[in-house]
Order: sequence, then structure tokens, then C-alpha cells
Amino acid sequence: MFQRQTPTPTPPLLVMRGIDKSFGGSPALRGAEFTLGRGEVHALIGQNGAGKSTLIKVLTGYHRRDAGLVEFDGQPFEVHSPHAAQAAGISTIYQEINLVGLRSVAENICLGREPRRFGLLDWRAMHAEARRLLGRFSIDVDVRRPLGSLPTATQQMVAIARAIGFKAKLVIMDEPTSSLDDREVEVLFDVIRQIRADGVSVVFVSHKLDELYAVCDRVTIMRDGTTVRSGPMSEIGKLELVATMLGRELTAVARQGATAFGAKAAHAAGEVLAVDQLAAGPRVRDVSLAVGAGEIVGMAGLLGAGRTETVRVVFGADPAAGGSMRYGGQPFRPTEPADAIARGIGFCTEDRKIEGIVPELSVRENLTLALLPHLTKAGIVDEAEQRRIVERFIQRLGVKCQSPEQPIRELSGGNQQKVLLARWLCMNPKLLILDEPTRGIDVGAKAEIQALIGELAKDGLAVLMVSSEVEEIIEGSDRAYVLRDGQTVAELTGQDLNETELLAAMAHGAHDSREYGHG
Amino acid sequence: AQELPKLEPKDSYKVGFAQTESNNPWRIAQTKSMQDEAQKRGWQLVYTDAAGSAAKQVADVNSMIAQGVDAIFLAPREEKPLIPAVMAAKRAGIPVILLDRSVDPSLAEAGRDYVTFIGSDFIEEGRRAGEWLAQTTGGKAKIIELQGTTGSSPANDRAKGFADAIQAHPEMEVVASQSGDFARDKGRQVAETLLQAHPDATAIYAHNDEMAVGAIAAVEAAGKVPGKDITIVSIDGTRDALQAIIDGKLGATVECSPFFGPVAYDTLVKYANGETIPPKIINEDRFFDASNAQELIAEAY
Amino acid sequence: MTTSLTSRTPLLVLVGRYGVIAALLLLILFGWARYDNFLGSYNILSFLRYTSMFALVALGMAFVIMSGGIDLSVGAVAAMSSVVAALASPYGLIPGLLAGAAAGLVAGILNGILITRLNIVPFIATLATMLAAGGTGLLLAGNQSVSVSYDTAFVELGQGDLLGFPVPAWIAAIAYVLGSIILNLTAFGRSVLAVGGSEDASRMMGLPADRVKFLVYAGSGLLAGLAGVILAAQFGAGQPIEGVGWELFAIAAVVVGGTLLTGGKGSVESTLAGALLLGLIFNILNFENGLGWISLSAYWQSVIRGLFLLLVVILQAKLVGRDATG
Amino acid sequence: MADASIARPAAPARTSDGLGQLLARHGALVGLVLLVLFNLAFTPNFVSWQTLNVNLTQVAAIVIVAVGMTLVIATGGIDLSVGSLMAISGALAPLILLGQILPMPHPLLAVALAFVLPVLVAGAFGWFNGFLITRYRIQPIVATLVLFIAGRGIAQVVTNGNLQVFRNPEFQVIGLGRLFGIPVQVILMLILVAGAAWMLRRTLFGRQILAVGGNEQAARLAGIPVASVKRRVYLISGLCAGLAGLVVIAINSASDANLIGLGMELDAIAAVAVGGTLLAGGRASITGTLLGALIIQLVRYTLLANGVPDSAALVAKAGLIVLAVWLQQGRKST
Ligand SMILES: Nc1ncnc2c1ncn2[C@@H]1O[C@H](COP(=O)(O)OP(=O)(O)OP(=O)(O)O)[C@@H](O)[C@H]1O
Ligand SMILES: Nc1ncnc2c1ncn2[C@@H]1O[C@H](COP(=O)(O)OP(=O)(O)OP(=O)(O)O)[C@@H](O)[C@H]1O
Ligand SMILES: [Mg+2]
Ligand SMILES: [Mg+2]
Repeated sequence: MFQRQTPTPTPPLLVMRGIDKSFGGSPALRGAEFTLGRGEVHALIGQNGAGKSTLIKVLTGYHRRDAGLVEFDGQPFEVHSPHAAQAAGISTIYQEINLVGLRSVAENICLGREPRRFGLLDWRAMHAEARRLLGRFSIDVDVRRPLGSLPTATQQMVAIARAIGFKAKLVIMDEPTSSLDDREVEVLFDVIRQIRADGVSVVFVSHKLDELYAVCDRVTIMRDGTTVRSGPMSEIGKLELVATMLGRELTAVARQGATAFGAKAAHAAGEVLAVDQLAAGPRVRDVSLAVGAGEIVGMAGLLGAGRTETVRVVFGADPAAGGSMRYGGQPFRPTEPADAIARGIGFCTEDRKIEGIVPELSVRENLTLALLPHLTKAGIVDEAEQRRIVERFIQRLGVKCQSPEQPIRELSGGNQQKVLLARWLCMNPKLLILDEPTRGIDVGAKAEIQALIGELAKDGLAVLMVSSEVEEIIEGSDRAYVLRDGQTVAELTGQDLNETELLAAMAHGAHDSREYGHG
Repeated sequence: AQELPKLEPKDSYKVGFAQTESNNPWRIAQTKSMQDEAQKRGWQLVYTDAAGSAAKQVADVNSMIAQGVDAIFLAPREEKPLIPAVMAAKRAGIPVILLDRSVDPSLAEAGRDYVTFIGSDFIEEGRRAGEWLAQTTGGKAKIIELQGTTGSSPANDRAKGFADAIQAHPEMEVVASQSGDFARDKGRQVAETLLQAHPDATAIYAHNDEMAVGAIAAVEAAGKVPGKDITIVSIDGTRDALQAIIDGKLGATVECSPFFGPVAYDTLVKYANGETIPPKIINEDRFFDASNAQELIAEAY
Repeated sequence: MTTSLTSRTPLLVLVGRYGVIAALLLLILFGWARYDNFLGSYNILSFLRYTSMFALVALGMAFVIMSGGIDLSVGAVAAMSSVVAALASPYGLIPGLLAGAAAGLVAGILNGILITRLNIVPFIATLATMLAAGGTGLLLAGNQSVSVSYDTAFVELGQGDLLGFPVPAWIAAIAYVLGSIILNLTAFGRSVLAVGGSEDASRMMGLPADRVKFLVYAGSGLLAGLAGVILAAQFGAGQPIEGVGWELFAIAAVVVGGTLLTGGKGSVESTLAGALLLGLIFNILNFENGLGWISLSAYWQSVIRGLFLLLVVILQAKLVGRDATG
Repeated sequence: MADASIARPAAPARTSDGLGQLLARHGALVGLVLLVLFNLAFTPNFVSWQTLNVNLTQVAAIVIVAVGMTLVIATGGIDLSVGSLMAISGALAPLILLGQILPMPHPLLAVALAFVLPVLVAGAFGWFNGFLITRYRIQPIVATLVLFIAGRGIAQVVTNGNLQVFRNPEFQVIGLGRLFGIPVQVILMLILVAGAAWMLRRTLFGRQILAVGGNEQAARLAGIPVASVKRRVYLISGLCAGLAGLVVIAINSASDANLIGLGMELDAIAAVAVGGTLLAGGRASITGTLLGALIIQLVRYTLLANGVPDSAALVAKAGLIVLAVWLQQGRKST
């Protein structure tokens, strides 16, 4: 399935071959390949969890690779710390903004390469340098201000300025635009074109496809930790790009068996949740949606579209800034997750590690974490009852673990995910919110979970499912909303809910799909 | 070496009292005595508390010098580190009188650097305790010694005096000697442990009454009878100790009087009047045992 | 990961930045108005001579805390170093100085290794070093203060004067000037703050976080060693049982100085102000006793110090708002 | 964030290696056994009920405090104020017994109050710690440092620093009494240990403690009231300290605000650390803490009984703590 390499004109700047990397047994990279020419802007794309960031972190020595070889600038390349990589001429903007909010803009830009006079810091030079770099982005801020006091977009620009600032041969940008608006993106592209002109190579990771066509010369597509295609940007159409990324042939839009969702549920009984013009934080600007009992509502969008934030607000984990919500007919404004849980809402978070499991605790305790108050009489947990429930759900979801007493951190990601799902199912909730329910999960487990979600809906459960996987949305959900830059840009039902429409809406916002307006 | 600072006679002085710490009954009684007596005479007293830090005590003395006191009563935390305080006062022309503990004689001398030392003779105390024990046990005893705070001069001297006393008696030996920090609780715990490790012990010598009282509890906890199976002797003369003597649990205790007020101020007056002051003024300390505890307990603190 | 400081009102910012210095001046004014000779040269000089030891320890602690850590061992290390210095003092001023400083440095390096190599949390690591240093000091000293040699110039380090100022004050002053330069004018200083601000981000930005932390603890040990040298020289004895509670004094001074306990933000100057401020409270209480009011003031001192710390910490928490959590 | 552990070069996955596992899990037990063996070999008259008795009565106070400390640390916090809180309750009890606060109509009422009030006061101060930590988001180390400094001062001011001597058999049962020949404070200690262990395993509160310590974000998203859990934990720590204070003064039939519980916080924390509770929170073992405390006590006993001076004891203690805590690292790096 591996495509032939179109030869790069000059000897390549960077060659990565057969890169393996696994985290605690679960592979993130399996023989990944990457070749980068000099003075070329190279798009690196793939689904969430495809391994892009890992590939980058392996290159910069943040992770040690398990196998494979790397050549940079003609030499074998062995670095064991981002420090060394930077010294070797690779400067990186990691996916999550990695700056120190308490320190000033100038310090963040110059950290690690501070200008000196007589061995001492030269603050004037440092500030001048910072202003100069930010100037290229036509940004004008007081560089002495603490970075944390600036809006996320500006912080992102600072991160980019920092990376450009190093006289680097290669600049890597992992999702640099996820928090930038169009104008800022344009500025960024100008800068990228400038440094390309100086012969600097750029690796550009993004989920926003049209951006890629705007700046990138070549593209490498990753899926499940391997490189599935690489070639000139111009040779690959957008839909083809997405298809390769998702590993599906567009020509055959026959969808049987691609996912394990059952037949579509009957039509929505009564409204469970209604969200109207919700605004929250920097990422959610204007989201409206509704979920009825017994239906699965999909929520599609590219990374950074604001889906996670939206559902966090619905669950009371983050405060809403504007708009209104109704739940079960009544006005609804939870201030703590506990409120939402008490009202019968469950929320499977996107980020298992940070927001899901309690690693040291056993499967049993993790599974019943939210249910515990109901299992308790006079403060004492009814363990018999607890065991019964745990056994039942381990059974029903086919969780693979030695025993319910096994610490959850020893389970595979997929089984961890099942336990977290069970954590909410055992509450038998009215509304279940799933954020990327099948991300980073092996195919088998994925199918089981999808099937389960289907059954649940049949039993009358309302499901709101955030997913970056197109099939999941199309085949899993009765209706789907598409978010883009924190706005609901489309609602797709019935015939409209097909791959073309969805991709179009995700890529360009409301396309020929029925405009979703409020009013 | 230049002469001692003079002090001209007045009927009221502003004097400083640099206390070491206030974390045990003896110290608190001493402070009270100094304060009460000053009040009685209508003198102004600048009181500082070094909270157990020799360094802070020096700083305290310096702040007294800064405040221009007429004289300083110093109860040195330790022998060596307080030398700078004594010298500073001398340079500032302020006479110093040492209370209850002295400073390193090789570095500062009574009559030259400070007026005099008023207090008990710790070595003597240890000796008297030792002799009493020798007498009551007929020169036969296996002794557990509960030492004071490691490094403090009373601990060192009381150990020395006691050792001198029992030297004459070949059948008296110290089987174990550990620090109980002059504190009741620590003394108790150490005594419990040592009694356990040395069941053959017949006597306990505690460097102060607080530890002795703790030791009594330990002996009883070990199922032995204090005063019968184990003879206990200590130093200070606190009310608790005298009560214990009356109860027959404590053998005897050598008085180490904390009531410094009167003698201290009298000495200062004498010095101001140009009388010659001896380099050492030793309180004649009493000796409490079954014979006199009952009648003297009223005076104890 | 990034912090939002927008909630701060300018006034609070000012208080946070200059509060200590203001408080210091107020306290001095108060003392000058209330007591005779409070600002007399004698009191000032002896105050500086004594407080410089604590100032040195606080400086090291400031860097440790700015890097997001904590060092409980400084007091015990200073005591141990004072013994070592006293033992070396017969060989002269320089040997005594170097020996004491080296002893402190070794303890600091031990902390650094425990924390960066064995990944032991700073609290436990430095607690262990505190016990070990205390014990070592007593062992070296044979359980009692070790007299320094008055034959050599060693005592000058504590009791001498230079251009009318106490030598310890000079040492502290130099240390603080260097400290300020290191923090504000060297890349290392910036790295310390960056690591304290976010260790993970610093690693991502290519900073050698472990090396930075190691150096910070080594430095704290070195300064504690210097304090120990002054302790020995100023009081003519190495004192194994001194230094009790110094670590708390230092932590308090740093906090009062407005340095964030979560690391990432701090100032050398206001740490000095904090140390002087806390020291001054003792001095003032002594003068207050001179007026013959408070009785067993040692007890009140702890209460007052505690309340003072509480006040400052709450104020700080309000300044930083939600970000005060680690 | 998730990468933090991976970024650390010195975080080996020692979870796999068997011996490390064993030591990490049962390090404390192994250590205790070795210590006992050593004593059997070298310490004179070690084998006797009295030895057991002495060590248990002496360790009781530490264990009682360490139980509360374990819960605090299980939530990822720390409590430096326990020693001072012991002093406060220890100073209050005699004042009540001797009717110096308010005249006592009935002696038994006095005894009852002397048991209850001081512990409650200590608990209140403990709750205050939790309040500072949750309301102002102050780091536990600093929040509890406040009372570490001020607490003892308060106790001293209340008593003017005077030693309070008292004789009151009813009250002193807690320190001197025996039930079936077992010292009351030892029984108390065992009850607390059993109770806390049971609470941690079987009750809602126990699970919430571990969840909060193990992953605060996840706990919140599972509907656990994080703040209130933390406050209750510090409250409990305060109550335990208060109780320990009473035990200490009862044994000595005297209360000395200057000395009660001096340095206890370090002993307790050390006991917890040695017992194998993660200082990062999330995994706690009460029985481990009991073992840890016994180890520290037995080390002290061993050194004393064999005439080793305090100085060496300190160094030994330090090495012990580092070793024990280092053994936990393997499990922590996941
Ligand atoms: N530190 C880590 N520990 C364990 N697993 C990890 C870690 N980092 C990444 N992974 C796993 O490796 C796989 C690839 O992750 P990676 O972040 O490279 O994906 P990605 O292509 O960058 O996705 P995204 O588009 O969401 O950034 C995922 O399954 C992820 O769960
Ligand atoms: N409040 C939050 N707490 C923790 N992580 C968050 C939070 N909000 C967003 N994230 C993370 O930031 C990334 C972007 O999330 P965002 O909600 O902006 O986009 P999204 O539509 O959820 O994209 P995706 O779900 O594909 O990541 C996600 O990986 C999400 O896990
Ligand atoms: Mg990524
Ligand atoms: Mg998301």
C-alpha cells in the first residue's frame, strides 16, 4: 500500500526510516517513514492518534525511538533531548502550547538563547529581538508583559516567533493554527513563505485541510502509526487526501461493516437536551444543538473545533459565558459536574489519562467511582452489590482484565475506555456524552464499543457523540452537527448525512448542506 | 586587658536580663524571681528570651547595649558562643554579671571581663548527689544516668561531679548514660528503654528533677518500686520532686535554686558602691531528702 | 499550563511588588519614633551582623523556591558547616572559610542528587539531609560547641569590620548582588524561573531542567555553608545545635518577599527585605521589652510571626488567584 | 502533562522487576523483620513482654498522629501543624481539669470535657488548615506552616509556658490505664488504625480520598466534592493530633506546652513515607504507616539500648527514610 516516493530535487534535509515507538506496549509508531527536502514546506497529516506528534517528539529527542534510523543534513542523527535537537538546528512548536505563562513574552521567545553582553543578559537586545520577531507577524505587544496575560492566539504566535527565532534549518509546527483566526493564519503563512525563501524547511501539521493547500509543497499522510502516502501536495485532491487519511476508498461509499453500529434507532422520543447559542472560553463561540431520547447525535469537526469545550460546559466542568441550555424541559446551568451527574448525565472524557482513570485504583473502584454514593448506606459501601454490578458490566462490555481488583493502569487503552464507559452506564443515565469514544483504541474494541452504543440508544438512552472519525459519525449517529471554530455550521440528517457533505462541512463550513441558522 | 567598667551608685537602675529559654519550670521560676525583685526595687528590667539559641542571645545582649542599660545579667546558653556578648558589653562600658552558667574561663575572666558569676556549682551538685547515693546504697549500685541536654554545661559538670564522687566506690558503676534533654517525657522514654536493656540496674541518677519524675513513671511502668527496687537521686528541688520524696519514690534531690533576684541585684549594688566582689558567688544550696522535704515543700517552685 | 494574570488589579500588583519594602520602612519608622537609640549606629550594625546569616540562607531558599522546590535542610547544614569551619579555623581564615562553605556545598549536592537522580520529592529528600547534617554536626563536634581559634584571623569573618561595616554584612551584600545578577542577568537565572513556572514546558523548550534544579540545591547548600562560617566566626564557636528553625525563617522570608511558592516568579531584592523585616520583628520586640510591657515574649513572638505569615500568604493567594495551586 | 513521566530520564519502569516489586510492596515489613532479628542478636534482654510494652506505649502517639497524616498525604497534601496542635490540646486539657477556664461543678464533667474539648479545638484548627488550602488554593506545606509556627505559641501563651502538673486517675486512663493488661493508648492506637484502614477500604469517604489524591481532575468529573473531602481530611488529622496530645500529657501527669509533640510532624511524615504511602497521593496504606512508625520507634530503641548517641541515630534515620521512599519510586513512575 506504500506509494512510490517522488524524488526530491536536492539531497533531502531529513530522512526517517522504519521508526517504531510504543508506549507501555501499545504501539504509536510502526515503521513510520518521513523524507523532507531542503527549503520545502511539508504537510504531515493523519487522524487523531495517527502518530504525527509522536513522530515529531521522536525526531526532537523528547521520546526515545524503539527502532529506526534518522538522518539529518546528511549525518546520522542521534539526539536525546529537545535541547540537543534545538542545538542541531531543529526548532519545534509542540501541539500543546509549551511556554511559561508567568514569564515575560521576551523571555519566552529568547529562553535558551538569550542575547548577552560581557556574559550577562542584554535585556535591551532581548526586547528588541522579541519586538523584531513579533513584528514579522505584525503583532505589537509589550514584550515585558507576562505571557499568561495574553490571549491564546497571541501566545500561539509567540510560540511560533520563538521557533522562527532560532536560526534553524528545520522548523516543525504541530497544529500551529488550531487557535488562530484566518487573518492570523494568513500572516503566519507569509512568514512561512519568507523563511522558505531563506532555504529553511518547514514541517506543518494541521487538521484544517485548505490551509495545507495554501502553503505546503509536499504532504505525508499517516494512519495508525505508519506512513500510508507521501507526495506533492498538488497531486492529491482534498477528498482523496481525507480518504487516504481515513483509509477508505471514496468511490465505494458502500458503508456496510465499516463500523459496528446497529441499524438506526427509531425517531427521537422527546427532547432531552437543548443547547442554544452557547458561548464559553476562547474556543466555543456559538453552538446550538438538541438531543432527543433514544437518538445518537453526532458532533463532528476538526481538532480545535471546540467540541470538547462544548460538552465540558454541558457537563458543568467549565463555566458557560453566554447562551442557554434546557435539560429535560427545564432551564439547565450546572456549576459542577456533580450537578449534571445528579440530573442523570454521564460524560466520557476525551483524555483518558488526564481526565478519566484514577491509575492507582482498581478496575472495580474506577468503574463505580461515580456510582459510589448510590452504593452507600450510612457512608459504608455495599461491596456485595458493588461486586455484582462490576461483574455484570465487565461481562457485558467484555472488559479484559485479570480481576476486578487489578489496578486500571495495567489495562490496555481500549479496556480502560470500556471501564470508563461502564462507569457511566452503571448509573443508567438519561444522557450520555461521549468525547472521542473510540480514539486510540484497537479495531476490535472499537467495534464492540460502537455496537454497545447502538444498543443503548435502542433502550432509550440519549447519546451525544463527539468524534473525529467520519464513519463513526455517519454510521453511528441519527443526526450530526458539524462544528467549526466554535460555531455550529451545519446539521446533517438522513440523506444529507453522508461522507461528502460531512467532509465539505468540516472543511469549508456550511457548504451546499442546509445552512443551520438560528432564527 | 583594660579594667572592668565602673557603675556609679543610683537608687534605681535600668538593667537587662538575657534569659536563655523559657521552656522549663526552672527557667520560668528564675525569670519570675528576676522580674519580681526588680519590681520590688522599682528598677527597670529589660528582659529578653533567646529561645534556646546562643546566637540570638548574643543579639539580645547587643540590643540591650543599644538601649543603654546600666548593667546586664546574663544567663549564658553555652560557655563559648556567649564570649562575644560579654566582650561587647565590656567595650560598651556596661558591667556584666553571669547567672547560673559561666563562660569559657580561658577566654573571659571574672573581675576583668565580667563582674562575677553567681550560681550553683554544678560539679558540686553532681558530687553531692553521688555521695548521697554511695551512702544510701552502701557503695554498691548499678546506675542509669539520665543526662541533660547534650553539650550544655550543667550536663557536662553534673556528670563530672557525680563521676568523681562514685570513683571512690569500686562497686558503683554507671551501666548506661543517655540524654533526656532535661525533659520529663524524653526522660521517661529513655529511662523505660534503659531499664529494659539493663534490668540489673539498682539506681538512677537524673541531671534534673523533671527527668527524675519521668524516670519514676518509667520505673513504675516496668513493674518495679521506685525508692525500693530502684533508688533515684536528682538535682533542682522542684515541688514535684519534693512531693516525690515525701511519697518515698525519689530518694533525694540537690537544690539548685532558681531564685536569683535578690542576690543578683544586691551584688550589683555592692559593686556600684565599690565593694570588692569575689569572682564566684555560689548559692549555698540545700539538700532535700526524707528528713526535710515535708517542711520545705512550701518554698519549692 | 499557561497562567492568566489578567484578574490582578494594579493596586494589588503594587502591594505584591513593593509591599515588603514599604512594610520594612514602616517598621523602621515605627521603631525610630518609639524607642531611643533604635537607629543608633550600634543597634544597626549589630543587627546587620546578626541578620546577615539568615539573609544568606534565605537567598538560597529563594532560588530553590523559585525553581518550584523547597529545602528543609538549610538550618542543620549551617550548623554542621559552623562545626567544620571551627575545626578548620586553626589553619587560618581562608581554610576555615573554604572548609565551611565546602561542607555546605556537599550537603547541597546530596540534595540535588536525591531529587534529580532518585526522583525523591524535595520535601522528603531535604528532610533526610536535615537529619543527616544535624547528626554529622554533633558527631564532628563531639556533642558540644567547638571553640574556634582566636590565634588566626578567622574570627574576623564574623566579628571584624570593613570600612565601618560588619564583615558578615559585606558577605551577605556581595551574595545578594551576585544573586540579583544571576537571577536577572544570566541565562541560568531565567532557566530557574522557567523550570519553576512549568518544568514540563521548560523541558519541551529544551532547557536542561534537571541540571538547573541540581545547581539550585547545590547553591542553597553553599549559602547555608557560608552562613555556618559566619555563625562560627561571629560567636567564636562551631555550634552543632544551632540553626533550629532557620529553614522556616528562610521560607517565611521568601514568602513575605512575594516569591511564588509554586515557583516561576520571585525577586532577590524583596527576599532580602523579607529577611530584614522578620529579623527586625525580633529586634523591635527586644526594644519593646525595654519599655517593660510584654512579659514572656518568646511565646508571643511565634504567634505574631505565624499571623504575619498567614496574612502575607493569603494576600499572595489573592494576587495569583486560581494559579496558586501547583 | 501525560508526558511528564516519560520526559523524566531517571524514571525506570522498575515495575516489571520482581525484587523491586516485592520491596516496593512489602519494603516496610521486610525492614521491620530485619530490625527485630538484629535486636534478637545484639540487644540485651530484648525478648520480654516489657520490651513490647515499652515500644508500643512509646509508639502509640506517633501512630495516632501518623494515621491522620496518612489520610492527608493520600489526598496529595501534607500537614506540618500536627505537633503544634498536640501542644494546644495538651495545654487545654489540664486547664479544664483544674477548672482554670471555667469552674467545674462536677469532677466527672470536667474529665469528660477535658477529653472532648481539646480534641475538638485541635480538630477545628485542622479544619482551618483545610480551609486555607481549598479556599485560597495555598500549598499545603505553607498553609500548615502557619499553625506550625503560631500553634505552639498559642499553647504557650494560654499556659504562660508553665508546666501544668495534675493528678486525675479518670483522665489519665488514656495514658496509664490498662485493659486486659494492654495499655489503653495502645488499644486506642489499634482501634484508630483498624478504623482508618477499614474506612479507607470500605467507605465512600475512603474511596473519595484516594480518588482525589490519585487524579483530582478525574475525581471532579466523576462528581466527587474535592474541596469538602480535603477539608474533612485535615479536620481528621487535627483530631488525631489532639488525641495524641492528650495521651502524652496523661502518661506524664503533666503538661508542658513547650515540649508536647515537638518535632512530631517529621516523625509522622517519616512513618507515612516509610510505610509506603505515595507522597504524591493516590495510594495509601494505614497498616504500612503502622509498620513505618514501628520501624522508626524500634530504630530509636535499638540505638538507645545499645548506647548509641543521638547524633548517630539522626544519620541512621535519614538513610532509612531515603531508602524506604526510593523503593516506592518504581511504582510511582506510571
Ligand atoms: N505520552 C504518551 N503515552 C502513552 N501513549 C501516548 C503518548 N503520546 C501519544 N500516545 C499514543 O500514541 C498514539 C499517537 O499519538 P499522537 O499524539 O502522535 O497522535 P497525533 O497524530 O499527534 O494525533 P493528534 O492529531 O490528536 O495530535 C496515540 O494512540 C496516543 O494515545
Ligand atoms: N478544558 C480542557 N481541559 C483539558 N483538555 C482540553 C480542554 N479543552 C480542550 N482540551 C483539549 O484540547 C484539544 C482541543 O480540544 P477542542 O475542544 O478545542 O477541539 P475538539 O473539537 O475537542 O477537537 P478534538 O476533540 O478533535 O480534540 C483536545 O485534545 C482536548 O482534549
Ligand atoms: Mg498531535
Ligand atoms: Mg476534543
